[in-house]
Amino acid sequence: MSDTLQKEEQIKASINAAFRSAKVSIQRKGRIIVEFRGGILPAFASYLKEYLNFKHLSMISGVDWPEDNQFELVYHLWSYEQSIHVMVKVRLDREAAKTKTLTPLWEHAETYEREIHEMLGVEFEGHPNMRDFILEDWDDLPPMRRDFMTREYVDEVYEWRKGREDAQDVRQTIAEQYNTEVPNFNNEDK
Amino acid sequence: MDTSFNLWILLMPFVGALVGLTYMGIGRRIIARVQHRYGPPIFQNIVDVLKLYSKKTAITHGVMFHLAPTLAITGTISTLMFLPILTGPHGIYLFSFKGDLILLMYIMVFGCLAMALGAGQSGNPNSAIGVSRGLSQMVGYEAPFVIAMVTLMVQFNTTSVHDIIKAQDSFVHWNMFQSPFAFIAALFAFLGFMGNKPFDVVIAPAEIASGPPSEFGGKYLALMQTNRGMFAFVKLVLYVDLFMGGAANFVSLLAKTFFFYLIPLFVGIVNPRFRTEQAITFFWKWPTVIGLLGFLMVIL
Amino acid sequence: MSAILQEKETTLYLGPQHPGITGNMMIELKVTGDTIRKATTHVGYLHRGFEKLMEERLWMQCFPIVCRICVPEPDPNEENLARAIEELEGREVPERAKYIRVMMLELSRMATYLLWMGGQSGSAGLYTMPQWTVGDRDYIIDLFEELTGGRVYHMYIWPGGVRRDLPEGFEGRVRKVLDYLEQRLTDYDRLLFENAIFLRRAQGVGILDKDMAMEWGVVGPPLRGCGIAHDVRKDEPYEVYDQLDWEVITHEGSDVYSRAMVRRKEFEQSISIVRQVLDKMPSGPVHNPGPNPLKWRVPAGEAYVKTESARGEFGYYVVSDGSLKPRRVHVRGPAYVHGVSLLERMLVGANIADTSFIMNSLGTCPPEIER
Amino acid sequence: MKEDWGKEAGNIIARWARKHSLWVLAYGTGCGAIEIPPTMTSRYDAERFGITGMATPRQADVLLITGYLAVKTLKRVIRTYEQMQSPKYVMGFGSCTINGGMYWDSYNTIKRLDDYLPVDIFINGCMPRPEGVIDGFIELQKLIDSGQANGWKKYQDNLEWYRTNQKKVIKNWKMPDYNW
Repeated sequence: MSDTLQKEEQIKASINAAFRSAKVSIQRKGRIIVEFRGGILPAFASYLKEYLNFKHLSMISGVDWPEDNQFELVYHLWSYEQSIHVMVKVRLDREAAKTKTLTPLWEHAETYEREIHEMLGVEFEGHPNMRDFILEDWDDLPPMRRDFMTREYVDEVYEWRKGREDAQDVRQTIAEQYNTEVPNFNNEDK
Repeated sequence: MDTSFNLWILLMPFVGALVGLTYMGIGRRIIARVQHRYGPPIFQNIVDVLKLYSKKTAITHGVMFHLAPTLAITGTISTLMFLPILTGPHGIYLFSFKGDLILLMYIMVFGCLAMALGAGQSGNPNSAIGVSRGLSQMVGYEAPFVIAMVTLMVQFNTTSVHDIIKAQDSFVHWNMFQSPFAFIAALFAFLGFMGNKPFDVVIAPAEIASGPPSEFGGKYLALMQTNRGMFAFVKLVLYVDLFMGGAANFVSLLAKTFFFYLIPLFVGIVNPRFRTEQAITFFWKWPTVIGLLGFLMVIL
Repeated sequence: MSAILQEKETTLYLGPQHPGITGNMMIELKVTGDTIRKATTHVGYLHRGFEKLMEERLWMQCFPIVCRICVPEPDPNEENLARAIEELEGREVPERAKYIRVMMLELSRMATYLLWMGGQSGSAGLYTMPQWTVGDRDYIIDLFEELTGGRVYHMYIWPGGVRRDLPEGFEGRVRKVLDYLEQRLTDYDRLLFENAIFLRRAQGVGILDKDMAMEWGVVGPPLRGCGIAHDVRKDEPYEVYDQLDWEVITHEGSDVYSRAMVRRKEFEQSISIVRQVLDKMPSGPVHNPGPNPLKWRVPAGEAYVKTESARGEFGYYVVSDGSLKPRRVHVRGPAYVHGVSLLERMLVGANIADTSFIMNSLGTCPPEIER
Repeated sequence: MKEDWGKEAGNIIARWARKHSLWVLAYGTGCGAIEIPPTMTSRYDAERFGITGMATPRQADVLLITGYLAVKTLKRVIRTYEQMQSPKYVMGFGSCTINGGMYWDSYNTIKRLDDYLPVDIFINGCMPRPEGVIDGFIELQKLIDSGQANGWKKYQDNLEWYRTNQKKVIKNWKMPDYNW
């Protein structure tokens, strides 16, 4: 077991040596989780990118933890040479969610940050282009927050077709609308 | 001015449009067979045009936009009027006269220019780009076409289509075989004329929606489709007159024109389209060189 | 006329309703003459809020949802979610199920490549090719239908294995389809991959710099088209890919043509992989059942899994808090980078005629960008 | 009397032509778009019935709503629909257009298409098979033949109602006004 996780242990040791505030744990072969509390994120990311060869930014996920009143941003990095995936977790305060952008390091981080900004409402300082990404004219809570209730929003904004909520046959409603008979879908009477 | 002459003048545009549209329908069917399917009915294009005439049309983009399809179809009909359709004892010459080849070369462009003006006014950028592409490509294929025409004029020392037809009195004297270089040059120009692949940059759907006609719908499009069918017929008859010695009756006319219709069709089935500048380079390279070669041979 | 247009800058909106766009998205182009000066992508026309919906669903109910994330190629999504749950639960998968999964993934890769061949040649105006390939794709779809009951969405791979065993004589029918497709490849070669005009249009167009490809997180055939041999199936082998005999295919050139050749060769390779799978497939159970789906709690934890789809790496980040429903499922589609930021960059300086050509060669798929 | 006869004959021809030449707008609005290529290509070959794809809304007759509509797409679809020339037909494709389908609680998709556009025919299923699509087209042809496919008239007559519904979900209503 120990020799198969050799590369992971090495990376853990070098991260621990350089950044004290990072808590590194090895999840399994090829997966490292770094909990990064405090300090400057871009510096840490550029350390991973330049010194440890984590060249590939797979994605940035945002997870909402309302019970801790925090957002968690997870930066997924991949190293082609060592075949290791690192998840860098950063916790942000839910009320004033703000962090530094990583666009100087990875230009395509722009899209991920735009999406997180839109879906969770996290501010990215120094982001070059924070326009609407997916939603258009959205004025409610950012939809990926846990306290945004999609059922309630739907009830409020959209009209249900009769039949969805009272288990009525939808074909009946359509037939009534067109003044036709309900088509028979059984093949028994043939 | 007898009655049959008047009758033909009235009938010819309709015959032309019907024949052209039916050819397109047959073409769609042939393409479908190559693509492993049945394809639409042969008269599908005529049904399409009928439907388009029956549509309500409410698009406004300015005067030129309204006039363009009408002008285009006028241009095509006038081209048709100067073209000898049938030769021989029961010939249909319509208004053809001495020197009509030069006139034909001139008024054939008229319809395209009217379309360009109308599409330019539609305000759709796709149309504008399509028009500029069309005009650029026209510059490309006009070169070999004009060279081929001049070669024929010099060769027979005439500018009358009728005289050229008369000179090709038998099968071996067809210009196809008599001046093959001019024929090849004109054939390449024909591929460009017909706007089939690989030279369909003008209406390239994946690039610029449907090009110049993007904004034309309903009755406008119906006129344009009629025009397209008729214009295809005009071009086919012109080529048959120039290179296959015309036709003495309708059966041979249909056979010969259909032969010419098949050439761009088969090229188009198996080829993707060129980019505009690639198309122009292509036209200016081989067809033009071959055409010039033929011209030199005629002069020397 | 063209001289006038050369100087004026026009704004051209490609999409959302445009036949050249792969799916429902929009590219706003600033154009002078035929050259693109600036490109801006607008996405979000297909946003359904899948990730939100999954937070509202039981774990089992997530499977019908994930397969709809990438419409042309649903199987890698199911595979990803199933593997993520297996990793969280520590559930074993029977050996036979692993082989069947590989077969499904490779068949779906072939189906996607056939669809892509149609799209790529259709964007260049060669309409015979889509008719052939999409027609031939239906043979694979028929196999899917027989096995899973669905033409497009299968919901076949689930945690602990696959939903049902192969029916009687299925193996023979798969082999028959493979033989047919292999023989059809010569036709495709003659029509598209060796067509002089296609070569002229594709070579030297849409150049993606090698360093840029690494830097920008490009995955899949576009990356291998730059001559860089990276494939999730080799880098981090899942299921039984490490027991099969195959090589990562690369092609030098970094242009549309090299990407096309990578895909074409991978199509051939997929045929060979499926054949190996059929040869080696052991017998045994295909499913390791779990608890009652209505009371199914996945242990708290998180997992990042990835699968090589036809367009590149599909990554799923799944977080569970030990309840009946997922805490968070975040999807990283291969087109996420290709379709937005990279496309914006690559279109600058290109000819308008090549826009949809380049888009197709990158494999842009809007539904997985916005989910 | 004679005039009526001529008009009637014209109507019959027009209906016949409309029925046999349905040009579908090439607009894949949702995931159902994946079943359109098989429908149009060699296996199912919808061109046999005169059904072809068209590149621009000005030239198209049928607007095929392939599946769910996100609100952002709805805005574009309405605009596209209003650019089409009458008579025009709308086809709801898949269960999501009927009642929201499996996106019934999604915050970003509409649940009933016929609140926003006059739908002439629905095809159910998720997603409908190509045979189902072709069957839907044949039903549409029957409706056209019997003169029942007049959603475009309904839209013109009840424009107010449709506009109210549309403006309820589309928050920023900035669209040019069209005259038909």
